[in-house]
Amino acid sequence: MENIYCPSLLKIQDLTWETPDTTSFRLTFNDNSEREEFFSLYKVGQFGEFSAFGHGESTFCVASPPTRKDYIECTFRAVGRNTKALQALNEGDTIGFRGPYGNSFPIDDWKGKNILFIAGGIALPPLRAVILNVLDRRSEFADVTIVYGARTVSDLVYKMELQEWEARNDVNIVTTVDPGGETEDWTGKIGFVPTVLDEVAPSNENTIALICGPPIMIKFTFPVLDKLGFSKNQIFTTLENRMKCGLGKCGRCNVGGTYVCKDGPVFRADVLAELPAEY
Amino acid sequence: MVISEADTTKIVNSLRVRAKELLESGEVKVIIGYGEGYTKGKAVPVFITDPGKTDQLIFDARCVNNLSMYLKHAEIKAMGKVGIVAKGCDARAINVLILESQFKREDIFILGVVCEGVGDPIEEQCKSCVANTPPVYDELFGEPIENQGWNDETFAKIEELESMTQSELWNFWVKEFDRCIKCYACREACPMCTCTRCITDKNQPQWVPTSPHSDGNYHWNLTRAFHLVGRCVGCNSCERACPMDIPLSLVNWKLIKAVHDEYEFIAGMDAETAPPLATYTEGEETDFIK
Amino acid sequence: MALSIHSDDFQTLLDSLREAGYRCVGPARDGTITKFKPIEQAGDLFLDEILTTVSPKEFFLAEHEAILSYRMKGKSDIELTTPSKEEYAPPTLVFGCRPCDAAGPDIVKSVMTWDYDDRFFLDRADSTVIAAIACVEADEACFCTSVELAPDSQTGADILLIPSSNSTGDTQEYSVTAITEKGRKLIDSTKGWKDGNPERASAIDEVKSNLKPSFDPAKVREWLDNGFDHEWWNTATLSCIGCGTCTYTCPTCHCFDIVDEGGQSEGVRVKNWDSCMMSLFTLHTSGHNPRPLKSNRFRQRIMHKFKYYPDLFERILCTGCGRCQRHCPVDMALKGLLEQIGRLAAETPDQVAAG
Amino acid sequence: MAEFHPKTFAFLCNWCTYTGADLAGTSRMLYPADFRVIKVPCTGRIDMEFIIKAFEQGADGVWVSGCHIGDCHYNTGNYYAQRRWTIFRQELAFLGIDLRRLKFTWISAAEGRKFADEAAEFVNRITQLGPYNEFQSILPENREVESILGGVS
Repeated sequence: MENIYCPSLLKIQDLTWETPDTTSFRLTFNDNSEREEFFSLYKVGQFGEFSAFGHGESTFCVASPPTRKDYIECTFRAVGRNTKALQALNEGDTIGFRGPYGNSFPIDDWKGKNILFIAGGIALPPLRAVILNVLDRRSEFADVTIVYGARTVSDLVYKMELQEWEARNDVNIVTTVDPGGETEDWTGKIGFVPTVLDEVAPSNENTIALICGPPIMIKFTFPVLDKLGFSKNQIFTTLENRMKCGLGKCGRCNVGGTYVCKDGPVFRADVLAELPAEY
Repeated sequence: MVISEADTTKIVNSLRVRAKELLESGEVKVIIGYGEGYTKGKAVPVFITDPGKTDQLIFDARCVNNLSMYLKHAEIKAMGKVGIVAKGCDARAINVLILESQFKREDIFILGVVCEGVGDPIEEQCKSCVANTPPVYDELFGEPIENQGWNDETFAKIEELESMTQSELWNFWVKEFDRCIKCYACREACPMCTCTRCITDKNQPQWVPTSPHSDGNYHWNLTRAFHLVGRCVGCNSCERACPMDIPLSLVNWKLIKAVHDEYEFIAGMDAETAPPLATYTEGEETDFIK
Repeated sequence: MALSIHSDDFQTLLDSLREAGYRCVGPARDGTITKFKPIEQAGDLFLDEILTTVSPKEFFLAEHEAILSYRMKGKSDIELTTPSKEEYAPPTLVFGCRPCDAAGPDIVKSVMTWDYDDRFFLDRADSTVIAAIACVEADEACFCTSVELAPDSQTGADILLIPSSNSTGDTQEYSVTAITEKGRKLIDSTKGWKDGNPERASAIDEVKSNLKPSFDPAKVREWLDNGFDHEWWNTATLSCIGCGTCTYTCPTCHCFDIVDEGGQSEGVRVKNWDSCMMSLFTLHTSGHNPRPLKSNRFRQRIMHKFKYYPDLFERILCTGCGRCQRHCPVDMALKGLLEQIGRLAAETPDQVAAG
Repeated sequence: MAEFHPKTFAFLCNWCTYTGADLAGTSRMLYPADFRVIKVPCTGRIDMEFIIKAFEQGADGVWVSGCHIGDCHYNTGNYYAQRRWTIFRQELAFLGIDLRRLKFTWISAAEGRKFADEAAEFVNRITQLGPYNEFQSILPENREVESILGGVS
């Protein structure tokens, strides 16, 4: 019988420092059949368990889309023991990975719709997979709008990609930093994400909104979306709870009777509203 | 002097009356005391907020738990001023907690009860009670009696162990600790375990292995006892809570005695004297440091 | 053909088990507690207690086990090894547990096969035979009859021994029923079993009739459906001290932790028992805790056992063994709490119906 | 059979004993070097966990040394340390740890000779005692313990 706790081995092909404490890995599978198996299953929004051996496992969303099948990417902030150990690794080093786990964003249902992404700080990575997936299949969707904010300019992740997206004429991107977090050469907006979203005022017509960010941002963004006429079944988000197995066995990530690792991490806002506040 | 049954009834009755007054006047928001347990013959902690329900309160030899551990719970702190029924060991624990700034003296109302010892048969540590009459209270229930004081019997098992060779002791403890399942009931039942994040729950680095293997168990039990040096009031809560019957009190009492022998200190007798490992006196000498 | 076994023949059974390649684990003394330990001598079996201190759960869900070992030659050359079934799941007979303990692994199996198969549990379940002994005694913590089990239920057992009225002092005769093929095979390949159908001890039926269900799990589940935010949780859980005793001694609690133990060159990834009663269980690295209060955690435990698990698998995650009450430092009786919930459910029928 | 070299740790206070070790070195004094020095700011900084962790990493002996009483760079650190070790040693003894494997000294920055002598005494003693098999027998098999030298935060 297969050992469901045994990870695949992935090599760090590329390492990018996003912020002083946040790193992105581009990872390649050591075993090609494992890569093929992964991509036969992987849908955008799913997560995995990433491990530095000797330190443990951490749950991150896969930050690259299923349309890019040579590698997977992840972005994480070094906070705990394992993430610190992962961050201490270099290009060429090997890590462990289990996944893909959980459900996904139903983007096939969104063909022909406008897509609005709202993200704060380190919460862009889970949405980045969707953004890239949508951009890789650009013709299938209508308008794409991205509202992304961070506390300071240096806290913005994917700075290179933000510029690329800005350069495209088929993406409407608005970046913002909290007041006081700007630099002299900052050309984006200054203000909190909910406020900026209010200014941008995207239409709710035929639009799907994806939102991911710190609880405080989410809390103040929902009323804005409401004001803009978005109903809860147009809004999607992705949850994180402490996990160990990712497989529905270890018993800690559930929100009420809903398992984030199996029924999530992606939730539509109206479904989420029905859940108890255990996340 | 032995407390008669009539006196016990008197104590319980006056406790109920006073508790009722305290709740009615709003001076305290909750009374923590003992009531009848679900299991026949067991007394359990009760939390009374309704002045009409103070008749639940009981006090007798079944009231073994050290209630002061609840004073550190967020749920209790959120309720407002607490009235607490305190035996000598509970009151001593309260003294230590006040000394360590866990809460202020004025945040609690102590209903001290004179206690001859708990358990049937009487628990070993009660035979060496140094606080049959609580050292701190707002109001005392029962006539003060003379403290038992340390009894040789309490230390007999410790002396027996100390007469063993180092290897025998090692084997004894490894075997005892091997039963540990890392449920941390010892920690949670202890009034003195106040860390918001226990050292065993810290993993950068992982000081205490969390696994319940021989090493993890030995390390945990060693650390637990050492963190109680000069703080442990010897109430036996940890050992009583241990589902695997590990004789934790032996280690605690060994250290209680060591602290007393070295520094003439007994924890919790007042809320002012600094515990021995948090202070020093000049001119102290040791023979093991060369 | 009816079978029996006499306690005088336990040694014969033990010897033949060894020959047949089985290890036998049974209730034995360990200091002042009783637990399931490897048994070589029939005299070491301690069958007099209503229930052992800990359940035989550890022979299915190890208290602590390696699920993976790693060796690193440098940071890029890593070798992973999964322990072999032979290492962690030797053929085993769990002898003399109570029907409530026998039911444990059977119930837990649902989650261990939920979309993904946990080989460590399943391999052990596969190579383990459970011979349960029906109860002739119960105490006030017992409530198997409230959770669809009984002092002589066959759930999860491969072999059921029913004490007979034929006992003298320390010896006891049992009638034997092979419930599963696995049980039948074990009986066929070992000695000590005899033909015969001794009369069932009347005490079993007395226990059964005295142990009336004290709550209705269906009603409890109905109340829990809407009771998540009920204030009852706050008051009922005040005395909980937040230790993990109830979960660690429970035959169905299966939540675990995964940690790495080791250094730069070699080490193991281990699975340890964990407990929803501890605040660290759900604590995010950010410091945020979805279940910050003990009432939240206690609710999770009851919800998991009597609502979430039944919702998912149509099984109650509880066998009514009562260990959580017996070992609770503050006598938080699960049975009593469920009775309270049962009463709350009865008080608020309209609310429940209205949903 | 290869000569046994014990694995030992020496927790040395930065201001006195570590400087004393420097002096022993610069004075070209000879002493056996079978110990790994871990420099700590003060003996008062040495948590009892350090010692257990050292044994957990397979140490055969642990040596703790700092300023003489009254000479502490922080005035009082070693007073606290002294009290802590007084009780801790008794606990270790009660729990069956071999106290011969633990050594405590006060060595000042000027006592290079004493450092060399005590180091020799320590290493010789532990060498004679041999590997601390008793403690190592409870360590899990096949795993190297997390390094005490890295990851401390």
